[in-house]
Amino acid sequence: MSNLEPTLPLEGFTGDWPDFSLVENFLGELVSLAVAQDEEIAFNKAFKKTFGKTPPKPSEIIAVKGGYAMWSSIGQYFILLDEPNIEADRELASKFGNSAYTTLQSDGWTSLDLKSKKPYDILERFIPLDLRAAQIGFAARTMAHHIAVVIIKFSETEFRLMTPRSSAKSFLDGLTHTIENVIA
Amino acid sequence: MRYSAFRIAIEALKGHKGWKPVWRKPEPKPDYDIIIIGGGGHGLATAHYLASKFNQKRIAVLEKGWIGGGNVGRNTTIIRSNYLLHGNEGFYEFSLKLWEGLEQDVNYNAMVSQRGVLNLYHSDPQRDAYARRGNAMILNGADAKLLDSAAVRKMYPFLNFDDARFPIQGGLLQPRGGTVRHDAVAWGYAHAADKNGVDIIENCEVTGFKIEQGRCIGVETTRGYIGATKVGVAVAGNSSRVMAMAGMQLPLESHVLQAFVSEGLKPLIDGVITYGAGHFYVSQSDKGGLVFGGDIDGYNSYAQRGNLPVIEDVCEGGMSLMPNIGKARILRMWGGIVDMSMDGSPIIDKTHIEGLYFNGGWCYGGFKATPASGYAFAHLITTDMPHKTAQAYRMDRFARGLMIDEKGQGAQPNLH
Amino acid sequence: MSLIDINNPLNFTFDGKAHSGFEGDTLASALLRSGVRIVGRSFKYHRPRGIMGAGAEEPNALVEIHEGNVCEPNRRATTIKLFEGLTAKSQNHMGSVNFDFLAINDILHPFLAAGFYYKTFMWPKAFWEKLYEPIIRCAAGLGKLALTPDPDSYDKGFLHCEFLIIGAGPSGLLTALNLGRAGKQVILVDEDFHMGGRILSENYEINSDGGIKWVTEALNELENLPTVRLLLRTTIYGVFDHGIYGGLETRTDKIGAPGPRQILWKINAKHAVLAAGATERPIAFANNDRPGVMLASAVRSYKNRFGIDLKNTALLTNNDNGMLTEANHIIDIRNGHHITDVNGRKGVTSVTLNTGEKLKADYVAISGGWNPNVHLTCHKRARPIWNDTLSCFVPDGNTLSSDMSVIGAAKGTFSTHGAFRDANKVSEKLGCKTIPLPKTEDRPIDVKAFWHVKGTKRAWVDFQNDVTAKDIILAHQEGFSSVEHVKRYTTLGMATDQGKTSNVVGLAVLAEATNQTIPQTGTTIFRPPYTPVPIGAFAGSHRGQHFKQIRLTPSHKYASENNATFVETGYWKRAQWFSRAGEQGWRDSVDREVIMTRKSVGICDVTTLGKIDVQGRDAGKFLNKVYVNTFSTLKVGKCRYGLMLREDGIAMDDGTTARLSDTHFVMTTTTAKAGPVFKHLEFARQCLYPNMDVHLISTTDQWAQFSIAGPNARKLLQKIVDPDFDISNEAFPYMACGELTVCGGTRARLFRLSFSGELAYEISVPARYGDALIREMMSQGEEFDAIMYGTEALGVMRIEKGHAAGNELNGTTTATALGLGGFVSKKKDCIGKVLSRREGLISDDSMTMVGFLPVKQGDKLTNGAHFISKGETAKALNDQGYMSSVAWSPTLETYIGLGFLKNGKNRKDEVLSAVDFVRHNHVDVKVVSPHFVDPKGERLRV
Amino acid sequence: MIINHPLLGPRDSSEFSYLGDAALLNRPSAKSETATDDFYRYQYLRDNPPGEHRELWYHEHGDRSWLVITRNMTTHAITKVELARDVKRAMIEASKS
Repeated sequence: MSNLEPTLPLEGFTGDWPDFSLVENFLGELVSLAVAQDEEIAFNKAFKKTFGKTPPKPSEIIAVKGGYAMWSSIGQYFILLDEPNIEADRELASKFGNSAYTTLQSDGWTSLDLKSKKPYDILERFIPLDLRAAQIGFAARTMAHHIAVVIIKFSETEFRLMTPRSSAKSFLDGLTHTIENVIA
Repeated sequence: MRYSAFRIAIEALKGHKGWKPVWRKPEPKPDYDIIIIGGGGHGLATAHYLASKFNQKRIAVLEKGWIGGGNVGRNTTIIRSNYLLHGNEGFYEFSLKLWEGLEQDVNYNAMVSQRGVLNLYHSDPQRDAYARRGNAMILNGADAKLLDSAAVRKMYPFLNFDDARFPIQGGLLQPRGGTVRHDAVAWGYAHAADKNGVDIIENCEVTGFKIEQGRCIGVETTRGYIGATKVGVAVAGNSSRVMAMAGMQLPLESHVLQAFVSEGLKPLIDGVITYGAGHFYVSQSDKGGLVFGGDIDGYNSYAQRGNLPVIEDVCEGGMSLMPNIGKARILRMWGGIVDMSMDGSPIIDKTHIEGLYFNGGWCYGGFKATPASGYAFAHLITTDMPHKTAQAYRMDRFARGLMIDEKGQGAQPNLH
Repeated sequence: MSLIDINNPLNFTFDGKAHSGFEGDTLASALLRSGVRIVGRSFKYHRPRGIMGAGAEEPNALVEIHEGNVCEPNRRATTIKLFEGLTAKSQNHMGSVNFDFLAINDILHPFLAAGFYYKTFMWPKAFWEKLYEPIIRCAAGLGKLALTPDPDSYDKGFLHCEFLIIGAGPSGLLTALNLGRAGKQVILVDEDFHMGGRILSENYEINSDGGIKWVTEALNELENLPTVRLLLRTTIYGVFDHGIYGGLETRTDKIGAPGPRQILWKINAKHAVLAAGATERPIAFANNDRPGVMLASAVRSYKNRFGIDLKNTALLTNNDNGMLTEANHIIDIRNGHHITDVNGRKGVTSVTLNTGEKLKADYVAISGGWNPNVHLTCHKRARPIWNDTLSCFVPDGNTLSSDMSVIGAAKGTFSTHGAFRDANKVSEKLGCKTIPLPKTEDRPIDVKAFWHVKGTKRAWVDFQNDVTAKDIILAHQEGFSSVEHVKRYTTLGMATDQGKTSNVVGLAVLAEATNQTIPQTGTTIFRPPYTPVPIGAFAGSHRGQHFKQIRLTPSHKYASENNATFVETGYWKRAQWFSRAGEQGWRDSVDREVIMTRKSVGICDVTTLGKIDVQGRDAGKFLNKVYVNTFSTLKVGKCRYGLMLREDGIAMDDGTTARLSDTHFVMTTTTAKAGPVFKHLEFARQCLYPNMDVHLISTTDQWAQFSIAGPNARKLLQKIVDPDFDISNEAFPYMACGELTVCGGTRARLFRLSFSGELAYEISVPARYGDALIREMMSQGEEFDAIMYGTEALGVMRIEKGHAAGNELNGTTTATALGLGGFVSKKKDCIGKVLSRREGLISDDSMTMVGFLPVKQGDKLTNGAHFISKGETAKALNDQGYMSSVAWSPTLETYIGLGFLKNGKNRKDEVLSAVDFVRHNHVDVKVVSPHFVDPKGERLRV
Repeated sequence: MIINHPLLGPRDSSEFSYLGDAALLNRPSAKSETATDDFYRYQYLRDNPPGEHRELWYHEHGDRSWLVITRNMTTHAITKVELARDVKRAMIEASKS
């Protein structure tokens, strides 16, 4: 076992405000899966076998065996795994054989979970997309306060915001500033 | 009619009954020696210098709308000669020298005001790049000073020195840079050209070139055919559209550049300040409005209007540089269409069609170039040789690999 | 029934004097109630000015509110909701507002006609800047801006709806009810702090009851409709492409209130209903700018909404709507009467009529007809058209795009019944059932066009900027006959009210002067913003430290604990150097870092370098296209330096790319170009070679990466890398790479690369272990005196080694100029290859990178100096090149420089002058090889 | 501006960055005898029409796709949005037949 201690980008931030809670969660692992050219059939088969589902459609995140799968760009998916496993990319690579290329992405992102009965009061001041109209299971990459963000709608009260690790502090500053402005 | 304080006093006592039009409204003649297409700053300046310095006669300026309605009337009024590359710097310094004598030359007060142009730097590499530029300016006979942060603070103590994401380390100052009352430049050149017999014909849109055996012999217009021995085109913003009528494809894209004016405020900023860590530059007009701008919108456009992302970007830059301007309100915003060239520098050259000359590609910097552009274009049209300060502005420089790329961004106009 | 709560008095001060008003007042209504007549001075002549309007059109009543760093200039008193403790001041005067010394301008007015300044101040030449302009500038502007940072907070937000209804007067409210009941997603906005529009200011009945009752009921219902959102005090200031509406919501004008002062909303609406009402316009006649001259509609607002009776009023009207105003004297233009002069320098005392009659009056209410508020249709590129019957510009249905409907007074429907009818019509068009039309007045406006009473005295058109009818006529006389010329020459419509009351009158005066109809003369086009918007609101929270994001490296915390000074590198903060006790300045620290690294071992965080995963069967082939050199032949387990060109043949970026497997490459880019290179690669992948099997993903943030350099680098690494992995020189030679584990099983990648010229490696671990790894390495390195070095030492070592970096890859240099021409593969095409062979880029005279040493030992070199051949004058013609990088080399104990020199490769040992005017540093330099340290590259291979 | 992404639906243009004329998809062959001139035209000359314009945008802050957008340069009206990859593939197919 490694004698190096892992650290979370925001050192495990938690924030509680009346009506809102924001928690930096432990992500598990995040692996990107790129479909090899002309290997869609084999890929879909392997995907079904590995995750028990067909791959998600654009703007979609679905629950799969072991976590979630999210469409991230054309021919590319983000797999969010519940359990830590730093070999996840290699293991997935072996399951998909020649049909996909994997890249470990867990450390590139910071993940914040927003829970609230009225999340849109915050989100309409932060995220440019129409999240009220979005379906449950909506996932998209956009910008908030000029910083990249993946926004995921798990339910009408639970959202996840993922943002690049290096700028996570600035992102959190922006988000908490918004929350405080809304509460005021 | 000659303008002076004395004349104003006389007219005031006579109830201003004696003032004559600043320029005549002549009917087009059947033909001219020289036709300049475009009654903007550059076109009118060209006509003025053709008539006054190059002894040309029978000149007309054709304008599709009202004169000065293009970019000379829609810019942020800055003049400066603080370029890095010799292909540019000599030309812009020539321009600045012409600005310095403009009002006496045209007998019209365009309020040339040399209050200093300061470009801020925020990092060592930026400082060194400005040192290289300042030295290039001086090698070309211009003036430049490299200031440290203390010197900048002395000039503008209200800038953000204490809470800046990108702290101000200093600036490159050109004391001779400044501002000019932009509309008055068009009117002044029109006034002077008109006095020398130039026909300024408004509401006369060129709809085609008459080209016979490789030679341009006149233009079709909304007011009929007009013959010409030589035709000069100075229609920046619409260059591609006009030159397409002569069958030419240009190394240009049209882009929209927005500018902003705030409500009138008591004097705050004396000179021109350009932020080095964001897209924002600002000066204050003699009426008190903050005149400011930033980056182009970034996509091809012929619409004289811009969109929100750039407005926000400019104001973010403004607030981060001058955190006291939060409550200054934007009164007007507008967009001008600029010719963005492939290397960010202009073109003043002959075309492959005999008798047809082209002047364009001024990017967002055409205003300050107005006098030299007119002068160099007049020189080219008269002598068929480029003016010594405009020798780099050739059409074939892209094919030959002789780009004049100040920003080093390559053939992508929206990055210049 | 007014909307004033007399049980809720509010104290405020104006020009230092205490006053009180009531909840529901605006500052203007409270001032009127307090009997204040002069509230400011005009821009040019400094004439006394009173309140003229009751809303956003107000040209006169501009005040500063608050003081010190929260001072806000140029606020319209008519749109400030009164609150307890408000302090307000009049502006634009020298002395007090009642005795303004600059009123001398009014006496001098014959000399200050439109455009006078263009004709004088030219002699002597120097006097413009030295004398005239300073005087003009001194008098410029209106209110004062604070010199200290704006302490208020501004927020932004994003809203999405099917229907945006702009204006909550009768037509807007009814439309909202119709659409809201049908369950449509509706946002209803109004700039006022009370919805209801003109209903609040008039006294007609709706459904046989007071209009305000109907408004109250409508609002009650709307507030309870689940799909309707109401935004009060929200101005739609602009319409942008594709249905984006800019809204500015003012939450508070109070100081120290929690939360944002204003919110800038970006509203995406599929359809907009413009119900923005209309603005009454004045008539130009002599001295019509006296305090007490008001718009008739404003007089009614103050009476009906605010409960203020403006006693002894004379009404001048050209239409029936104006007749609604209660007045002591009615002067109806339609009967041939009009006012020829207004008397009373500091406030109306009487008016003189064309009959010669003189009527005593304290107020003059003017109604010159109404201008529909077509502004937002203009933002959508529609051109308003002239309606002769209504005597105003109305929106043109033909040029307005189909995603905006205009109803009510904004369309020229001036009766309340008509407004309701418009609302129902548009609701039906939008697919909703409608409620029965409320019963109310349906009076025709019956207007007779009348603009200007001709005479010898000045008649104001633009009140704030002091543009009179005479000025417009003079402009025409001087040839400024296009509307745009008139505006620019006279400043008509350029004031803070943006010509809301003046543009159409000005156009009409011009039309009279030119003997043309109004439509022949021109139209008035409105550009955003509808009313001025604070710069702070557009900036939102992006100011100060939050202007742009901050990116932190994995070792940031460790570096902060170890006295690092940080430097901005793009958005990154990188350690620039690490100071230690006893060091006198940054140079000491940097020299130590260089010396210690070259002597033993140093570690630098290089995470900021862009990292891109390039995978696929065609990854090698793909890299051949984007790099000048060949990568398809690179062996697994090896790295290669790569140079990338733009398509125009200029160097774009460089870096090393490692091959981890047959189908897997890891590319590094420079820190600055990580984003642009990724975009460029995606362009090549999707737009040029879409059939290649190649996949890209950025892993910059995924891997924490450190450079370990110096003769003891391997020894240190051997303590970190798990023993299963052999990293000896034989097993892991220069340019090797591999995946391995460190510190007891942590996954890692190791690359044997050198930027410093020393034996060096780059090691990367998943970023979660970055902090732990740097601590572990520094602790394991203690026995070697391992140090961390920052970007300065990194820079010094790369200059010593002669590596080109950002200063050299400046977007204008070719591979040849950088001395990297040999890398360009002759066997294959790549992006940029063809155009890199143009004559101007390969001529003998083109610039080449060389090294420079001072001729005189100890002379300081400066970056940005230009080179002049010895004996030549320093001028542009003789310029031979420039210095691009300079460092003090602690290794060689001299300044060293890299730079570009014309025909540099053939000028070795030549002595040149390096001239640096802006730093006053001219030194003689000798041209040398750019490789100052270990030119043969022996040290990095040991 | 709003760009109606073919896969993701309407997105604000601030998520995208602009490159230029879609003719940039048409990279010339380096093997041709006129390669230098072909590349000069490809890299530098633009039609820049006042009306409809096919142009390349990159969804930089979204899914990283390159799009070919048909947009009127005078009104900014967007009439078509395609994936650049598909457009280029079709061009390659067409050049084969």
